[in-house]
Amino acid sequence: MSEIISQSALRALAAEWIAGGKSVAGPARVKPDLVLYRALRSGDDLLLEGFQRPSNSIKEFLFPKAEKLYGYKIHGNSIELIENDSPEPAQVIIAARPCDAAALPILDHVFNWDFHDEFYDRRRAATTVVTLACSAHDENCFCTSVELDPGSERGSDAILFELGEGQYELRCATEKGRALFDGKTEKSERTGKAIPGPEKKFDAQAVRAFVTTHFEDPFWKEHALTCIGCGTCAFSCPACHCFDIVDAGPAAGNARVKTWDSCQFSTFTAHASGHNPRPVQPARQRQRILHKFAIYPEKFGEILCTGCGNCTRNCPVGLGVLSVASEINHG
Amino acid sequence: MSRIGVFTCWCGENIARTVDVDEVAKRVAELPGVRCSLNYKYMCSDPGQAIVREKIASEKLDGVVVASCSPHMHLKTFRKAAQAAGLNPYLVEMANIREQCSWVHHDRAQATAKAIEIIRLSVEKARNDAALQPIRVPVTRRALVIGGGVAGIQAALDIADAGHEVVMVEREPSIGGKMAGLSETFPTLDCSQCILTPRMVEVGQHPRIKLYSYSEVEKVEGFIGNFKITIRQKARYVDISKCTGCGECWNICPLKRNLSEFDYGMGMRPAIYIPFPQAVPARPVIDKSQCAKLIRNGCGLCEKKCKAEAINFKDEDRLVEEAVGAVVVATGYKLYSIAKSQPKATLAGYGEYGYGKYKDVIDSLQFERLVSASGPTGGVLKRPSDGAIPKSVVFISCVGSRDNAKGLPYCSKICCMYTAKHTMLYKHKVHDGQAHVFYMDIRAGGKGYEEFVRRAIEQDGARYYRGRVSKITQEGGKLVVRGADTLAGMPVTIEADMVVLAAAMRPADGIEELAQKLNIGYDEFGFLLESHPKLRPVETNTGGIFIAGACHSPKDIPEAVAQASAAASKVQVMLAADELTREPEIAAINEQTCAACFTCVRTCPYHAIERAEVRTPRGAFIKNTARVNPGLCMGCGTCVSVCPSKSADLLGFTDQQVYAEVESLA
Amino acid sequence: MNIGYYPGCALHGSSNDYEQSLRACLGVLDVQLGEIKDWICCGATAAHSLNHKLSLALPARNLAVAERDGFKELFAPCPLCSMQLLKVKKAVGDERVRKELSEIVEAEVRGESEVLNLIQLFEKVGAERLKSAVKAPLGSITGACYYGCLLTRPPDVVHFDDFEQPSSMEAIVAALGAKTVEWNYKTECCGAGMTMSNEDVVLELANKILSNAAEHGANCLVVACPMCHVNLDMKQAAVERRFGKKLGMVVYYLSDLVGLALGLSAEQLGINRHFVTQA
Amino acid sequence: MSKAQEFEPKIVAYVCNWCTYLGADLAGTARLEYPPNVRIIRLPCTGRIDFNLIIKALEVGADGVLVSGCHPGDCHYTAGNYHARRRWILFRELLDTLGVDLRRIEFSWISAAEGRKWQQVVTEFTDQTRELGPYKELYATGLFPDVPAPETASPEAKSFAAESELREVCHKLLAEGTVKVVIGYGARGPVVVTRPEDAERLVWNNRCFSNLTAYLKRKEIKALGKAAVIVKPCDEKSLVELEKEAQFERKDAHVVGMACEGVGQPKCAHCIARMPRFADVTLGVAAGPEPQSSASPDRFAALMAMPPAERMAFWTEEFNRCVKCYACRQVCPMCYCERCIVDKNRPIAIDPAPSTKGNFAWQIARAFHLAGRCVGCGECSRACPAGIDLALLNISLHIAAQRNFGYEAGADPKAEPVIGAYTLQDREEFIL
Repeated sequence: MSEIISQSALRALAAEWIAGGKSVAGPARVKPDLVLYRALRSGDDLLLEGFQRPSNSIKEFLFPKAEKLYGYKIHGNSIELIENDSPEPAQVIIAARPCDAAALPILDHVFNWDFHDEFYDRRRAATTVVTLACSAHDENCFCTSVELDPGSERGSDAILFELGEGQYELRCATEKGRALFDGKTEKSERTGKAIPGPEKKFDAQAVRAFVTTHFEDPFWKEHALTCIGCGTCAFSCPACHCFDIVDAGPAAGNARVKTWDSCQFSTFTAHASGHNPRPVQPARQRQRILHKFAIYPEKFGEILCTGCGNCTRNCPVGLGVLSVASEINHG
Repeated sequence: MSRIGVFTCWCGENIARTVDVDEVAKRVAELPGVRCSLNYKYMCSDPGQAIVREKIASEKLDGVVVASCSPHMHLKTFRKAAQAAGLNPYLVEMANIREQCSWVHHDRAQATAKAIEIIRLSVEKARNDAALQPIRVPVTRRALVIGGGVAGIQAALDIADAGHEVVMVEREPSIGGKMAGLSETFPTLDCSQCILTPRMVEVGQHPRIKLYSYSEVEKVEGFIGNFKITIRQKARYVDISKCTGCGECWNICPLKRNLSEFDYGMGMRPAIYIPFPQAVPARPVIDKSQCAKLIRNGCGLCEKKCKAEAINFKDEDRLVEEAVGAVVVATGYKLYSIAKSQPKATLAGYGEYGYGKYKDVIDSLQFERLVSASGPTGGVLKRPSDGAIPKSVVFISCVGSRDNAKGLPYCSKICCMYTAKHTMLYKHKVHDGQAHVFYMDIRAGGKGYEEFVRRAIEQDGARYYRGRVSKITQEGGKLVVRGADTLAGMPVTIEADMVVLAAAMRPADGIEELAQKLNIGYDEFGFLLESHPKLRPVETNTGGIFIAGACHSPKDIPEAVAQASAAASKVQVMLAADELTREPEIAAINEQTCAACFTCVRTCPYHAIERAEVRTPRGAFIKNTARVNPGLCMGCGTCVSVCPSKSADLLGFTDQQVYAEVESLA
Repeated sequence: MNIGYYPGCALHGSSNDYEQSLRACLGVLDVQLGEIKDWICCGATAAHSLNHKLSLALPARNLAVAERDGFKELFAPCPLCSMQLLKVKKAVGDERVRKELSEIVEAEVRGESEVLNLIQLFEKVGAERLKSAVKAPLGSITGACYYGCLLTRPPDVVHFDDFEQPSSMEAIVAALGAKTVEWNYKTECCGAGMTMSNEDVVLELANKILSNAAEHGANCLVVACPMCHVNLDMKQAAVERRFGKKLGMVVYYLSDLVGLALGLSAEQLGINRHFVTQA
Repeated sequence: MSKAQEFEPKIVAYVCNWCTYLGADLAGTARLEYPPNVRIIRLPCTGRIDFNLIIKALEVGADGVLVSGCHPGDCHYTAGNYHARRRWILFRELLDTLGVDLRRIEFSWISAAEGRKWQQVVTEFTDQTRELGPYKELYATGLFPDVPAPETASPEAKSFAAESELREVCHKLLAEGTVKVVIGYGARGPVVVTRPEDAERLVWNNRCFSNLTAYLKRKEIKALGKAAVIVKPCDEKSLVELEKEAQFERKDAHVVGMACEGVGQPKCAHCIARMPRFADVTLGVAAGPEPQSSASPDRFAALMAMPPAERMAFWTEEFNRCVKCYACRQVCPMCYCERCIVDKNRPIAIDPAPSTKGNFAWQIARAFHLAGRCVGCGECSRACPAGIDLALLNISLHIAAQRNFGYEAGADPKAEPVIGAYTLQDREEFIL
């Protein structure tokens, strides 16, 4: 016995949520060749097929690219801080990819291991993630190389499997998920399943072994020479979570703001003294791989990568985890 | 958090009338970084400044904002006050709540609100001010004086007598300028040459004055204290080092019928000549447009005759360089040319006076020559047409002056006086003659001036008509002058033998070009601009360059001389030390972040930024960079705007300060 | 050469002798005068003192008509008329004024065609051409060229010659083989404006002009303005009576002299219809 | 009108110290009244008035910005105002492309003697701004106008004939030690080859998008020694500008020019370059002859056809997607500053957070810094992960530089760069 829901019903439901004051995010076509997760304006905005995956990730709905931590006012010689404790509206992320959803537990760790990031947690609590299992993969997908697969339910509150003819099988993984769909589905005999994942493209353990032992290896210098040092990989990665804290001056309303940061920026670890422990791009590339395959796993026991392939898809010069990792593996 | 003191001024009623200064002081006290805020009747007064000094000390202020008038008025005043109290003067800002607030608004509430915002803006700037140290620049302790008229002579002698070397450049073959050509001077009627020529000789013989006659300033490089002047010595075809000035050459020269520039065409001179007997240097020059040898390789008598072998027909212009620390511009004036067609469209000329058509209509300088003892007529007043003694002469003042329709709007200032003088000189020479004067107003402000004019009228019987002349025609042998006597309210017709036009004073030819070379300002008429009409009357806006005499505005001799001495004293102050201090509000480049695109180098109007290299103490190359020459930078900040990496900044107006100002308006 | 022709009131009335003279001598020089259709008064004497807009609109219409008919040049033998037309040309430099005038006169005022006075017309023909065309050089004539007030004034409107010391007419007369004198009243007022209202002034002024010309050795006056002609020719007898002197100063239109030099007769040129004629 | 009654505009005036500030003082001395809305910020010279300041004023909520200085010829610093005028010409074009209402930003020449003009300009500008009302349209979002997105084909790789020749040449260059390193294209994207045998990794096909000259600025590449760089005719132009800006010397690099066979990028549609002009060696044959004139791209025309308010809405939508990953900056061969203006945090000229204002300020700065320098390689648009067609801004300034100063970046090594130069004839009909 399974429960199914049609595309139209799904759109209607999305519309209903929006009408009900929920903010609903999902894939939408922004340009002929650009699909992004973004706040949906209507049920019809929701894009369910005809693309590999959005070029961004769902992390921005829990870990925004810019988030006001607090505002401040200056009176005479004293400073008044204005806390930002506005309650988060309930939010649904629909048709997330498994490789996006799977990144949420990773973020949960980071934002809660020593210090609890109230902003993140508030959002997380208010968010329900409805995943859509993959029905295709491309040359850049490599979830199977990082212990995931196109049907993974990790991080999802509910997951949809395509049945064809615009029908989906719905499996609720959490109460949150259940609450969303109660009474909105039909019973059925049909069950869906994700497509088989892409063939394994590299051995994560081997990569980990390499990066921990080849810190000074010329490899880094060689392959990283073409990295131009932008933040595309990190910013389109579902799991990258480094942030910077900047002061937005009066023009931006006197606030202290948390913004995304990227280990590929030359300023990432620049010290006030002018010293920079990672003075050149190879060191920064190494850092990214090292963090994903060694440092994070050491701390939290899992790889800081879900194999979505966004970094490679978006990289202006064709680098990204897949390129580097497979190079490490197959020389 | 900074400790800014805000001092709001009432300026008596000027500010307090429209701005609620108590409210301002109260509200300002709450602004970020403000330590104390108070107001006072006259901040610029001694007690007012005392308050500022006291607060700086007692409140340990690290910044001061004076909310009063324009910084152009009193910024220096309060910077001095701050310095006296031990605060770096560049930590003082002014909030202009008078010129730009209380004086231009009447609604008290609005004006008060605006005043507060203006002050907030200044406080924000002050909070980001940095202590600056004045820049020291080495000084070449020599001066250049451009122009050898009475003003230039006075300035040169003053500076030289003070012990500094002076380089004087005079365009004409001799120094002396216009004054050398005058007959007598008002209001004393003493002989112009008698008082001037001794001074000229002094210049010629002064051990510390280097005279370049018949020369012009070709090029000016460098900056205050460190100018490099290129001088063009025009070919004079006479080697003045050999020439003894014996006069054989100009006596033997067969081409004697050339109009004399010095006599304004009233007399003649040879092709090789000294402009006038007392010329300094008393060395001749050959007019190459007239000399038969130079035109068609004929004659050459002078060369044969010259025992000193000083004649050199192969002579050419020479360029020489002089290093000086200061420059005095004293290029003097010329007369408004009355001839029909004027270079400038606004000057329509005075065809109705028939100048250039009737020989006996002349201008005032020509008249000076005709009555001058050293003049072409040996001081006997003969009219140009037929040499007859004119029994009736009409003097017309304001020819070109005070005439918006076809002349110049300004008053030439000296014409009333010299016209009165002319009537006297005339009367003294032609006892049975009658002088008539047409005038607009008589402007005789000056010591003994009014009395002088009265004398002309009462003792020497000059007839004054308040009115203009509409037309001069020639009938029979007479010049029929038709004009109006507006006081009598009737037309006047005078049959005169000669007419003298008091033409307006204009800056000498080429003044604009010179001003551009020196990079100093000039007004629409070409008169040079002083830095401040009242408080800095002899300075220009370009450091190290001063002005004296009629190149600045119409002046009589005493004024020109006074201004020359003033300029000279300014120069002496400058040359008193081996180095001088300059305002530190100049550009600075962060050489670490400079991308070395050198856009600033291309942009800088003063070529004050140069390409440079950053090297290790050991001299190893690190990177290229742009670098500012603090001696040259004038602080316009154009480099800041074109610098993509924002490595260029302008001290005193840093991005940090300006952004703070704008953001205070958020 | 086909030139637009604006006669103005005078040439079809009091001064038709002037027109006769023009047509005669221009005929010989084969300059065709294309009289512009239904031209109107230029408003010279009165309009400007009553209504500025009107004083522009009246000549503006004439100019517009001429331009509509495609005349690149418009010849106005009366200096008052030509000055009025030039006033329009100046005014329409301002686009708003141009539009407004065009609306008022219901025709596009472009202000592009060139306005010519009599002297300029002959300048167009060219001194050389005149010289070569001369059949009967005017050796016996010593003329005092009289410009009057409006040929050269106001300078910033008419931009013609030197308004205080003009000499263009002399050049043409010289080309005809006649002599001219340098005298003093070339540009003085002849009092035309007061011909009817205040004869005393007119006679006074006319006397000065005529006498000064005589004193400088002229045996005739040359004018290029119908008004001047009226005052100096028609009023000459009255002047002689008033000041008890004999002047007998023939007053020629410039075109008269040109005509004579080209070999036309006084009758053909209408000179016989002047008041003062050769004794 | 009622709006006028309740709304009082905020006006920021940047004025020069020697003319307009004194003019304003004179207005005071002469007691010439004007509205109290204006806040004067005194700078030494219009030359000092940076476009960032104008943007900042808008950011702090100014409804109108007035910029004023000495008349041409009057500049206290002789030429500051000429340089300013030239920048204003270009800056206004950029603002117009962004859909900023140009009536909100007024430029004027007011001398120290023109107190009355100051009064008049301020009064009129204040009244006009009051009429226009609060500047709500700025950063306005909500409308979703469409500008045709560029066709970004990423076709199947199809090698060009010259590929093998290219490999040979590069092999030789490395083998003979002419260069230490070759910057070229590999299967996935740019590659840096140091060993002769690795020359085999080089490809030359229809997917060779990148402008490799961008690598010349990178330390770690410089460190390797003399480089051979493979350039397409379009990329080559950046070398011309880089040389003018002292960032590149021919002796430092061996330029391997490839005749262009097209890489199916948006820029190709309006590119006329087919053959390299300055290369040390040129390989391959161009596909087709050089077109004579380059049409400005349709999508730019479409953008400019919109009413300004819609353009503004369009860009707001676009920039809202910007995540400040700086890919646009990093791929740009002309962006070589070691410390970018956005990384300067004292003062913060540009809000570093990817906020709407911050993104506008950033993209304006990026585009304007490229004014008259951008050679139109289109890498910024291609690299943007948010699909923002950034090249449109550069195109607007490219056209502006051509139209106003007859300057085309990358065309003529001798031509004087647009910024840092001026002529007395530069247009100023927009200046009061």
